Amino acid sequence: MAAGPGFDFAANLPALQVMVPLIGSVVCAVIRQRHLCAAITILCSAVMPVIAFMILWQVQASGTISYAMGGWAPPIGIEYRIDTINAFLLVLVSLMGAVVALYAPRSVGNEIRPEKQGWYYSMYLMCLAGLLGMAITGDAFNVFVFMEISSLAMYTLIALGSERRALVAAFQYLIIGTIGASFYVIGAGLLFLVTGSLNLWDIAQRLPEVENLRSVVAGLAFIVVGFGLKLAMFPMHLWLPNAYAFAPTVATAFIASTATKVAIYLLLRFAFSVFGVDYLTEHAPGGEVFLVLAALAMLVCSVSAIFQINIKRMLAYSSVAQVGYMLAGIAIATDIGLTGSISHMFNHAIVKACLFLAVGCIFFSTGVTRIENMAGIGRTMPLTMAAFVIAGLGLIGVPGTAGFVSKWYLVQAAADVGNWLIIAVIMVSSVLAVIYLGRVVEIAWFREPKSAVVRKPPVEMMAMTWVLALATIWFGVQTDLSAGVPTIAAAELLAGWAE
Amino acid sequence: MVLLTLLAAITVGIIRTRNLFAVVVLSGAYSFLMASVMIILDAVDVAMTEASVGAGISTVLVLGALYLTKIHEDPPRFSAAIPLIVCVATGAMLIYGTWDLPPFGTADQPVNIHVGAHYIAESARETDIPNIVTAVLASYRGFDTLGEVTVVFTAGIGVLLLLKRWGDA
Amino acid sequence: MILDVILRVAAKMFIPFILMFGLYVQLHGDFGPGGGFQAGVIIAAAVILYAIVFGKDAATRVVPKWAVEQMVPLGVLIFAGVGVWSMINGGEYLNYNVLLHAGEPIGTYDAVHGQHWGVFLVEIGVLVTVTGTMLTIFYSFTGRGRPQ
Amino acid sequence: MNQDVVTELADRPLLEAIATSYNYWITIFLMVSGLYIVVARSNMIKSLVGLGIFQTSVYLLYLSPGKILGGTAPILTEGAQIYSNPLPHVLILTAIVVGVATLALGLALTVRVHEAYGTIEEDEITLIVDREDYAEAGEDAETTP
Repeated sequence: MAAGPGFDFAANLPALQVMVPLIGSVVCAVIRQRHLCAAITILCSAVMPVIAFMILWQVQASGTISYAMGGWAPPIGIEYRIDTINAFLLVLVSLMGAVVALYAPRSVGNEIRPEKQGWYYSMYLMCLAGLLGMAITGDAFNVFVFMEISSLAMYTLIALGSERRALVAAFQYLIIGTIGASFYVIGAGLLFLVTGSLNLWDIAQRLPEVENLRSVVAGLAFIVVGFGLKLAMFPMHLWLPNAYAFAPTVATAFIASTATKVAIYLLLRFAFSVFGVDYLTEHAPGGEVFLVLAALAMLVCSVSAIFQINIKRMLAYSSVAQVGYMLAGIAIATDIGLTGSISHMFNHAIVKACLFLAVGCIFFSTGVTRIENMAGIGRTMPLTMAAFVIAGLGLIGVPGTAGFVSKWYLVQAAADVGNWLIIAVIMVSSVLAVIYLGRVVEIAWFREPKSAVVRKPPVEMMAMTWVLALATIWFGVQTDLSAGVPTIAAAELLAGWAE
Repeated sequence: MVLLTLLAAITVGIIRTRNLFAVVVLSGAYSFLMASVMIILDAVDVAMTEASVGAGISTVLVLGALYLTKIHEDPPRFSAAIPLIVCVATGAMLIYGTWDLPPFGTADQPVNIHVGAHYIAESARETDIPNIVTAVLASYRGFDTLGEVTVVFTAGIGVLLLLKRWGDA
Repeated sequence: MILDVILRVAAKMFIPFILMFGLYVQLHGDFGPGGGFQAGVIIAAAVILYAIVFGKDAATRVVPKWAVEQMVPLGVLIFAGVGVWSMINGGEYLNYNVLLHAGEPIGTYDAVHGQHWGVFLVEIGVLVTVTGTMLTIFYSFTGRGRPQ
Repeated sequence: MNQDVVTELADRPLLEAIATSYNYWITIFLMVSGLYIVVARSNMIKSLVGLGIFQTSVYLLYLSPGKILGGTAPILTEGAQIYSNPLPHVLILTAIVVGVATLALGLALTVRVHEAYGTIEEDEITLIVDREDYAEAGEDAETTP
């Protein structure tokens, strides 16, 4: 971009995408007045999807965007590099951020002390900024910095849950998260030592020269383990259920729908764009291991979900199982498999956020989080439970809902490579989902009401839950965004960056 | 080399000591040694930061936390087999990964000839700041530094949210 | 108490020098080792020393809590503001080259001075946030009180 | 780096490898010890100290290859010709700051956990939590906030 006078809005979109929530967060911390902070949060979060869609549109119209931070051309400076997949991720994260922010004010008012709310919103926006920063950047070290921004904000958000166990959950997440980040730094460091560059694109160009070095393999291993910890890859998922279960509703819904997705995106970015398919098949024979872990996640965590007494914990275990689906698609590593994974990231985000928001509505009205205490809720709060059921159907993958589309891609991909076992696992895991969700439905509808509805959930909370429930159906029918864009993204990923 | 060996010795001490106060003192000494190593590695800015942060602020913070909690560590209740396996696996991977890295102190390894060399050669012309570290930190990679300040901000607000007292609680 | 007196006098002598050293590290960061972060830590250390020797109440009279709490976001705001300014001037985010208009010809920028000013302002932002945060954390920990 | 150098490095004898890359060996030792403290010890403060050691050893991994024998600190001065690589220094400065930020938040959490549970041993807390779960399963009513 030529340094001419005057503000160029279209060209600066990538910077705005991250800086608007970041500055919004800082302004919140200055103001601290809770209503104003809520207003700022809603405003900033609502602008985000607009910017994200404009970026996606720019990418589709004119290809990859490269934005040089500070005006230093990469690889000298830090580059924001956006192609289809991370534009898609930006859309996903910012949409979720907006929906949850609109839902937030009264839920936060219910769960957080009034004096703390201003800062709480500040942390929420900072978490959003951090995740967007991770998704948009094209610089290995910048990924780390923004990962830490989002993580520190997340630890704080989780620790503010009302039960004392939230503190322990946050501490354990802090330890695991920091180890994960350090592993990533080690991996990125090894790549830096052999290529001399931190720019991901530049590393991809230089890796073929040094691809026989063991350091490169080790670097890949450390990066995979680092992100594996962050995205709760089975068996590194133990921090996740507690973190989700004891965080305040708003934090859970937002983190569950975005944080693991961004980590999966980064895994994709490193595996396919930086290293490339050829490298993976030649030097890193780990695909089968991945597939086994993914299958185990689907089975073990779905079974664990059945035995949970806390509904948020149940949904959290189901999240780990769903991560298994996405990893399975990545491990298959065909066009359709990747499309399925990326699409499942989007669909699962919508579905899971809807479920958590519905649970939040129930908690707001009755104070209940344990499943057995939800008896009769379907009769006293029919609208909320209806949304819960629609999203539940999406999670199971019933035809006509969003979940079906992406699972269909995954099954197709597995059939293409002739891996019938994985198809069986996907089926069994879906049946298990029927069981754990069915249990909730059974208790909610077919038992006598037990807990009194203290107050009706506010309009905006219901509205946002229903927006997501309707989105579950919408994206089950209209798949231009949820499957069309991922198809392009998958093709770009498989093509890789190395020339 | 001697310093590095001392570092290793202190780490062993930290593992074996149960008195947390002693652990803090040892980790302060560890930071000072690390800062000395960094000076030998020509990283003066980093050494200065490590000395003030690692030996200074961190020690004060941990002591503050110890004052609020307790200073003795209980012996572990569970066996350390799994952690040990994890650590050995990590170590093995690291040895594997660093085996074919170039020897210490050479100028022509990739890390020193690509972007790093550009900063040394061009920063005087492009930014006119003699301390290259400052030039890279504040200008070339200024956005990282913004991120770093934001991390500090986030931690500050996080600590406030967790520890500040309002009225009763 | 004699020890206490010695401590107080010594602290009073040292603190101005520590503050001066902090400023030196801040302003001299272009030429020697140091910069906003190190200076921030050093200045915070001076206040912490004051708090330890003269008591926390005395320290909060000199540097009140609300002030340090506002410093935390203020520094980031300065830093981010520099970036926004360069964006308004038509450059990329944090492009210091376009911070300052050169007099002649119209529409060009004084890149070298822009770099100097950019780095200077940014380092001040770092200083403010780091000092504020370190003191905030210190006050938070000491203000918590031992549980009964 | 060309292929000859690569194979040459990979094939060198063990002793020579230890001598020329002593920096990496210590780095690895520190890293593994730090990690061990974090995962094996149940005391929360000790875990955080271990985390600090783990992170600092990562700094060495970045810094030591940037040193050039005969070079000086990367501050432009008259008469100096060879400078050590400044880029790792910048990265590690950032990493140190991130590390201390994490430490501060972790300690704040530790203090709160101590206030809530009266202990900072994770083993003990696990026991308390299990007991709570067990007691909760027997109860009927749930407290409303």
